[in-house]
Amino acid sequence: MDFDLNDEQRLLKESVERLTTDRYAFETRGKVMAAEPGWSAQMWGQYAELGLLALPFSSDHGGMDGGPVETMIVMEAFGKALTLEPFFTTVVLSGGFLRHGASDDQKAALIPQIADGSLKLAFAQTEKQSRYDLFDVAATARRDGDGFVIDGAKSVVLHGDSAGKFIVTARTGGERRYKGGIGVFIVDADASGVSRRGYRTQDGHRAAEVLFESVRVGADAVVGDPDDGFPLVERVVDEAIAALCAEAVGAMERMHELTVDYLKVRKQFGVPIGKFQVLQHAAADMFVALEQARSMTMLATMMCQDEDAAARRSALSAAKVQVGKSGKFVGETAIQLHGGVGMTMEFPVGHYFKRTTMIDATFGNAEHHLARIAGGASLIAA
Amino acid sequence: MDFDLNDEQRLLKESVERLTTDRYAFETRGKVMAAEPGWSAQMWGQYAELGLLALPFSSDHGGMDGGPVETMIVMEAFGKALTLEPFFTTVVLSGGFLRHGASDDQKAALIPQIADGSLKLAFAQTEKQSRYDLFDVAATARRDGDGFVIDGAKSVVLHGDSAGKFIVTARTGGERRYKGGIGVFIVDADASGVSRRGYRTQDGHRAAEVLFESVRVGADAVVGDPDDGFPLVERVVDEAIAALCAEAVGAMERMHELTVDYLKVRKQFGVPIGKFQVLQHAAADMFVALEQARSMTMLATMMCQDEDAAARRSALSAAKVQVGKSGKFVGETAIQLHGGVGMTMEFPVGHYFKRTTMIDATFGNAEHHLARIAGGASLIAA
Amino acid sequence: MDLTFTPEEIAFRDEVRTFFREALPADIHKKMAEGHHVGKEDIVTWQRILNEKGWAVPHWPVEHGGTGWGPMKQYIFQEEMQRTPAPSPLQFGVFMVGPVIYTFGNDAQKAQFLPRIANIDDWWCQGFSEPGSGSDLASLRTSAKRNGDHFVVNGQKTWTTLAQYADWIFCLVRTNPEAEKKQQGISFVLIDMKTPGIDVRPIQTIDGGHEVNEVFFDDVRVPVENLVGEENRGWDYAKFLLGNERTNIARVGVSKQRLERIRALAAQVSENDRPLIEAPWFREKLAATEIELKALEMTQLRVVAADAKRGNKGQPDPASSILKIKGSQIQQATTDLLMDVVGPFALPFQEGEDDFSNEMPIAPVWAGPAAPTYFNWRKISIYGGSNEIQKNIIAKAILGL
Amino acid sequence: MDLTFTPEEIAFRDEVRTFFREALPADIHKKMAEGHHVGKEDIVTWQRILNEKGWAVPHWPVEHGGTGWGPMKQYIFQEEMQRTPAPSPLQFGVFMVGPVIYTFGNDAQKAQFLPRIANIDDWWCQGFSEPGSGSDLASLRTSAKRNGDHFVVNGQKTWTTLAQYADWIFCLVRTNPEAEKKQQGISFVLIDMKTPGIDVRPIQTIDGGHEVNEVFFDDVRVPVENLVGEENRGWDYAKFLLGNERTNIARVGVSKQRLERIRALAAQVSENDRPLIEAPWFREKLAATEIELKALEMTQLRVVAADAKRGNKGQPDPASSILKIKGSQIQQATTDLLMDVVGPFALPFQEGEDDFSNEMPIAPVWAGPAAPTYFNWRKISIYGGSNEIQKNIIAKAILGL
Repeated sequence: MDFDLNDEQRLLKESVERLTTDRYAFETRGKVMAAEPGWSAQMWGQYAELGLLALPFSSDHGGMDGGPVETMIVMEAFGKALTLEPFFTTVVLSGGFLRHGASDDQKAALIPQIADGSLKLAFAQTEKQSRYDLFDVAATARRDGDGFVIDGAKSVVLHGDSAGKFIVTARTGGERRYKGGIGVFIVDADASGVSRRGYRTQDGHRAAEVLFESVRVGADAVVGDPDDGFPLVERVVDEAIAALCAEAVGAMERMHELTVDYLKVRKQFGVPIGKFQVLQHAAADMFVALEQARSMTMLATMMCQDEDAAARRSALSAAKVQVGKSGKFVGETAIQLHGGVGMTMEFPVGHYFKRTTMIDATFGNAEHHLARIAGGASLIAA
Repeated sequence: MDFDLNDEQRLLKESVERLTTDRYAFETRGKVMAAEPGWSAQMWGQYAELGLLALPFSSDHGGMDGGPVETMIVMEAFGKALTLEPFFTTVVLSGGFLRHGASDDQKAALIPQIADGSLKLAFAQTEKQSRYDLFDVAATARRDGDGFVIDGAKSVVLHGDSAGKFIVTARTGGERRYKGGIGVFIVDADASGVSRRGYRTQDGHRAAEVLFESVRVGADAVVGDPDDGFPLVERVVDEAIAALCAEAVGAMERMHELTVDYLKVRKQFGVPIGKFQVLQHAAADMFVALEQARSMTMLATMMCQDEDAAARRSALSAAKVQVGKSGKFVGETAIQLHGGVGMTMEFPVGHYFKRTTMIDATFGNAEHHLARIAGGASLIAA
Repeated sequence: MDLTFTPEEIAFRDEVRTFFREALPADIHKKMAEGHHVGKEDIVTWQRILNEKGWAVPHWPVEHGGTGWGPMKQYIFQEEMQRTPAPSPLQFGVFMVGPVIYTFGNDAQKAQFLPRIANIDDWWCQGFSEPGSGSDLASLRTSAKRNGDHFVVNGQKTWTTLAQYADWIFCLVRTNPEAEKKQQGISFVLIDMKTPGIDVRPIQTIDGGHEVNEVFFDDVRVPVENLVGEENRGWDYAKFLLGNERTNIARVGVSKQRLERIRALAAQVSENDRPLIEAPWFREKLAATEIELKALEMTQLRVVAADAKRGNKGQPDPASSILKIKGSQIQQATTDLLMDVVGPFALPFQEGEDDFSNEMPIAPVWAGPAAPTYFNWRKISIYGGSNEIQKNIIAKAILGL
Repeated sequence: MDLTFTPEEIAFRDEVRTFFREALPADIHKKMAEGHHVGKEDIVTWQRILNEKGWAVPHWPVEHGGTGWGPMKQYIFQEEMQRTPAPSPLQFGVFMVGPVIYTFGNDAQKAQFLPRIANIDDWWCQGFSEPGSGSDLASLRTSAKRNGDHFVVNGQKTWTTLAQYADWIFCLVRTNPEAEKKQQGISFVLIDMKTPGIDVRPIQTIDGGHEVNEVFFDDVRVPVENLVGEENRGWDYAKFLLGNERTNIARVGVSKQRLERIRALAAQVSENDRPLIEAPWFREKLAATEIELKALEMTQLRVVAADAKRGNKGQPDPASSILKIKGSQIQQATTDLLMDVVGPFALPFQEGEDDFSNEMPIAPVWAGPAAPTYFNWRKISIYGGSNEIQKNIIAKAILGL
C-alpha cells in the first residue's frame, strides 16, 4: 500500500498547480466568468499544450496513458483554482465513454480532436423526471435502417452550450426505468433537429437544455451496445464521481486555508479571532472533515476501475456521501467563520462553497447515495 | 395561553421539592438503592401523607383531582431527585388504567389502597418480541365461564417485583399484532400461576420478568372492553409518556446545573475550566436542548388528554423524540464536561445520565417515535 | 397553566388571518409563497394596506399609531403574517428606528418621522456595522465632529441592507473619541440620504442578489437636531434597539410556511419512481425539522407569555438567544430540505435580480430560488449577533460562566 | 499511489488471521465476540500464546523480542487482532512502559523488565493522572524526595486502570518542586506495588464495572535504580509514551467487528414485524457509520504509510488527533447503534462484575452488555487526551492558530 505520488505524477501536479497559480488568479477567474463563453479559451489551449486534454487516453490514440490518479491530480488542482473550462465534461466524462465504449474508429476520429483542444463534448443525460437515476431515460432512439432517430429533452447538460458533440443516452427498448434497452450515442451539436439553450449555473459554470427532435444518426454514432449501454454509463459515471470528489477536495482544502488565514488576520475585541477557542475548534473540525473526504477520494480513485461493479459502485457512493457531507460542513463553517464577507462575491470563499454545493447536486447528492448504500450490503466486510 | 402554575400547583411543587431536598439527598438515595427492596418505604409513606399517591384520582374515590399539570410537577421534581419509588408505575401508569378504564367498583376497591400507600401496581406489557409496539401482544386471555384464563410471559415489568397487582394486556382474539382483541386485566401478584423474578435496572430502579401460567381471573378483573382495550392502552401510555418527559426534564435540569457548577469550580491550567469558550458553548448548547425539551414536555402535558387520538399521539411522539434527543445530548455532554469523575458512581451526574437513557428506552425511544411521526401527517399544520 | 389559545385569541387569529388573505394582492402573495424576492414596491404597497387598516405598527404606543395589543396578540399577528405569507414590514423603520424615536427622541422628531415610518413614506436603513466592527460593534470608527449647528460625519458603514432605496439612515457615530471605554462616546444620529457626501455602493452576495451595500460618508453635514437623545449615549439606544428584536427573531411562521410548501413540492417530484415525500429518509428529515420547529414555537410562546406577564417592558431577555440560535438553525434546515427536493435542478442560475424562476424547459419552475436561498440564508446565523455571540450571551448572562 | 495491499501484505494478513482464529481459546473468543469483559486470566493466557509464537511485542526492537515488521504489517496485525476479536495486550506494558524502558532505560532495567512484560509475568499499571491533574497533566503533585538511595513517594494517582491486578506501576512524580516550569522537575519511576505504603482503592463506574482505581502513596520507598533515564526529564518520556499510541488509537478493527455484529443482531430482532435490519432508518444510520469508519480506515492507513516512509521514528504526528477524534466518535456510535438494537431490553442490569448476560427469560441474552458498554465507552472521548484537547492540538500544531 502506497499513498505517495510517483515522480511523473508529482511533476504533473506541480505543472498544473503552477499553471493555475500563475494564470488563474481569483480576479482573472472573475473576468473569465463574466465574459462569454464563461470559460477561458486561452487556458484551454494551455491545457492542450500541457497534455491535460490527452491525459486519460491511450497512447495508441495520442493520449498520455494517465489513470485515475492522474485525473485526481488534475481535478484536485482545478478544484483549488476553481477553473471554469469544460475539462470535466469533455475529458473525464465524455472521454470516459470513448475510452470504455467506443470503437477504434471512433477513438481515432475523436480523441486527437479532444487532445488538441478543438473538440468539446458534453454528456446529455439528465431528464426532467430522472432526478439522479441514470437508468431513468425517456428519450428514445428508434431504429431507422442502419441508424437511429433520437427524440428527447435533456436538462442541465454541463457545458452543453459549448459542446461540439453530445454523448446522449436514449432508449432503444423497454420501459422508462428499465435498466436494459439504453443506448449511448454520439450526436453532432449542429445536427438537424438539435437545439439548445445555454445558461450559467449557480457556481459560474455553464450548462444547457438540449432538445433532440427526430435527430438522425448513423450506426457509427453508437457507443458500445445500443441495447445494453447502461453498464457503460455506470462505469463512466463512477469515474466521473471520483473526479468530482477530487475537485471538491481541492475546493475544500482552499476553503480551509482561506478560513484559517482569515482567522489569523481578522481582529475583533482587540485580538485575531483565531484566538477564540470556539473558532479554533471549528477550524479543527473542518480539518478533520477535509481529511476524511480526502481519504475517501483516494479510495474512490482506486476503486473506480474495479471490475467488481457492485463493490465499485458501493465505494463510489460512499465517497460521494463523505465528500458531500464534508463539503457541506466545510463550506457552511467557512462562511460562518468569515462572517458577512464570506457571503460576498468579492471574497473567494463563497465561490468555493457554491462549487462544492453544486458538486453535491451532480450525479447524486449525499442523501441519494446514502440511501443507495443503505439498500445494499455492508461496506466494511473484508 | 398561560404557562404559569396556579397557586395550588406552586404549593404542590414546593412541597414535593422540599420533601425530596430534605429527605432524598444523593447519599441517602445511594443507600436506598443498595438495600432491599431498592426503594424507600418511608418515602412512600411520605408521598401518601402528602397526597401524592392520590393525586390524579377523582375526589369521588378519595383522590385529589389533579390533572396532567400536577403529574408533571411531581414527575419533574422526582426527576430532579432521582427518586426510586414505584410512583410512576403505580399512580401514573396503573392509575391511568383505573381512571380511564375501570368500573366504579374497581375504583372504589383499589384507589383508596393506592392512596394510602398499601397497594403498588405494575403494568405487565412488554413481551420478548414486542419491542415498542403496544399492540404486539402474544399473551392470551381465554374465556372461561364468566372469567378468563391468562397465559403469557411479560418482560421488563417496571417495579414488577414489588407490585401487589398487575395490569396485564392479553389477547382475547385475533392475530398477534392485531389492534383489536386486546384485553386489559387486573391480576393479583399472588394468584395461582403467577411467578416473577425481580432484578435491578441500569438506572437503579427495579423490574421483573413475570410469567402467567393458566391464571384464572374473574369477570371483575377486566378493565374496560376485553375485546377492544387497545385505545385505552394508548391513551394511558400517552399520559405516561408525558409524565416520563417531565421526569427527564427534571433530570436534565439537574445535569445542567451540576455541569455548570462543576465548570465553575474545577480548575485546569490555572483557571476554572468554565473560562474555556468551547466548554461555555457546550454548556449553552445543553441549555438550549434542555429548554426545547421543557417546551415539548409542556406541549405533551397539554395534549395527553386531547380527545383527538391522532393529534394526541402525534404530539406525544414528537415530545418523546425531542426529550430523547435532548436527554442524550445533555447527558453525554454533561459526562464529557465532567471528564472522568462524571463516570463514577460517586458523582451524581452519571446517575442522571443513566436515568434519562433508560427513559428513552421506555415506551419507545427517539428513533421509534421519529419513524412513527414520519409515517404520519404534518405536525405543524394549524 | 393552560397552553391553549383563549377564545379571544382564536377569534383574533381568525380575524387577522382572514384580513391578510383578503387584503394581500395576489401577485405579492405568489412571489412570497414561491420563495422569490419581493421588491420595494411590494413592501410599500403592503405596508400602506396595513396602515389603512390601522395595523402598520401594532407594537407602538397607541398615541403614535399602535394598537395596544399585548405580546401574545402581537405574536399571533406576526406569526399569521409570516404564514400567509405576506411581506414583513421593513424592519429598520417599524421595529428599529421607530421605537428609538418614540422612546428617546424629542417631540419634533416624533412628529416628523413616526407617521412617515408607519406609512413607509420614508425608506429607512441601518448604519451600525463597519468593516472593522462586526461582532465587536462598539469598536466603530465613523466619526461625527461638532461644527456649529452641524455634525460633520466621516467614515464607512457596511452590510447596509436595502440602502439603495433609502431616504434616511440611522447611524451610530463616534462623537467623543477620547471617551474612556469604547462604548462611551457614541451617538445615535439620523441622516438624510440625499445629503451631499454620501455614496452607496452595492455589495453583491454569492446568491447573485443585491441586498446589502457599503455606505461612505465624506464630510457629510448633519444638523444637530438630528441627534436622537443625548450626545454620547448612542450605545444605550442601540442596545435598546437590538433588544427589541425578540418576538420576531425565531421566525416560526416563516419556517412553518416553508415546511408546508416543501411537503407539497416533495409530492410533485419523484425519487425511485415514487413521490419523494414517500421516501423514508426524506420523511424522517422533514419530521425531525418539524419537531424542532414545534419545540421552538413553544419556547417562543413561553418567552412571549413571560413578556406579557412582565408588562411588555421590552427588556432584553437572554432567553431570546435560544430563539435566535434555534430559529436560524431551523430556517437554514428548511433551505437544506428544499435543496433535497430540487435535486439536480439546483444548478441553473437565472440572471436578473429578483427573478430566479427557471424558464422552460428547465424543470421544475419553482426550483429556481432553491440554491440562491440556501446560499443567502447562511446570513441568518451571522447577522444580528452571530450564533457564536448568542452562545456567549447564554454562557455569561444566564449560566454565569 | 497504490491503495491495494501488496501480495506480501495479503499473505501476511491471511497468516495472522488464520493463526488468531486457530490459537485463540474458544471461551475467550466468545466473551470478546459478545461484548463482555475479559478478565486478567484471559489477557494473560492470550499474551502467552502470542509470546510463544514470537508475536508478543511486534513493534519492539528485534533485540528485545520484536519482529522487525514495518508499520503496515504492525497495523494489519493489530487490525486483525481487533477483528478476530481477540483481547488486546495489556497496553500499559507492551505499548507504554516497555518502549520507555528500551528507549530510555538502562541495561539492568531492560534485562529485568522487558522479557517479563512480553510474557506478562508482571502486570503493569499507569500512574499519570491525579485528581487535580487531568487535561493539565503537568500540574501533577505526587512528590518523590531523594533520601539516600531511595525516593520517598507521597501523593495520589487516579484513573489507574486495572491497578487491582498490578505488580508494578510506572509513575510521573515531582522530584524538583522548585523547577521554573511545571513540566520540568518531573521524573519517571517504576514502583513495585508490593512496597509498603501503597493503597489501591476501587472506583466504581456508572456501568457497574470496576476497571479504574485510586492509588495512594504514603511514604513509599522506591530504590533510585528504579528511576528511568535522567532525573527531572520524566515529562519528555511521558510525551514519547503518549505519542506512541498512534497506530492503535482509532481502533478501526474494533469498530468493524462491532458493526458486523450489530448488523447480524439487527437481523434477529424485529421492528414492525420485520427484522430491524430492514428498517430504512436503521439501515441509513448503520450505513452512515460504516462510511465514516471506511474513511477513518483510509485516514489511518495514510498515517501508517507516512510513518513507514519516515522510517517509523515514532514521532508524534498531530494528524493522530484526527484518529483519536473520529475513532472515539465512531466507537461511541457503535454503542449507540447497539442500544437501538436492544430497545427496551437495555434496561435489565445484571449484578456481578464481568457478567452482563441476561438470565432467561429476559430476552435476548446478548442485550445485557449494551447499556453498560454505552455508558462505559463515554470514557473514550475523555481519556488519553480528551477530544477537546485533541482539537486544541490540531488548531495549534497543524493550523498555527
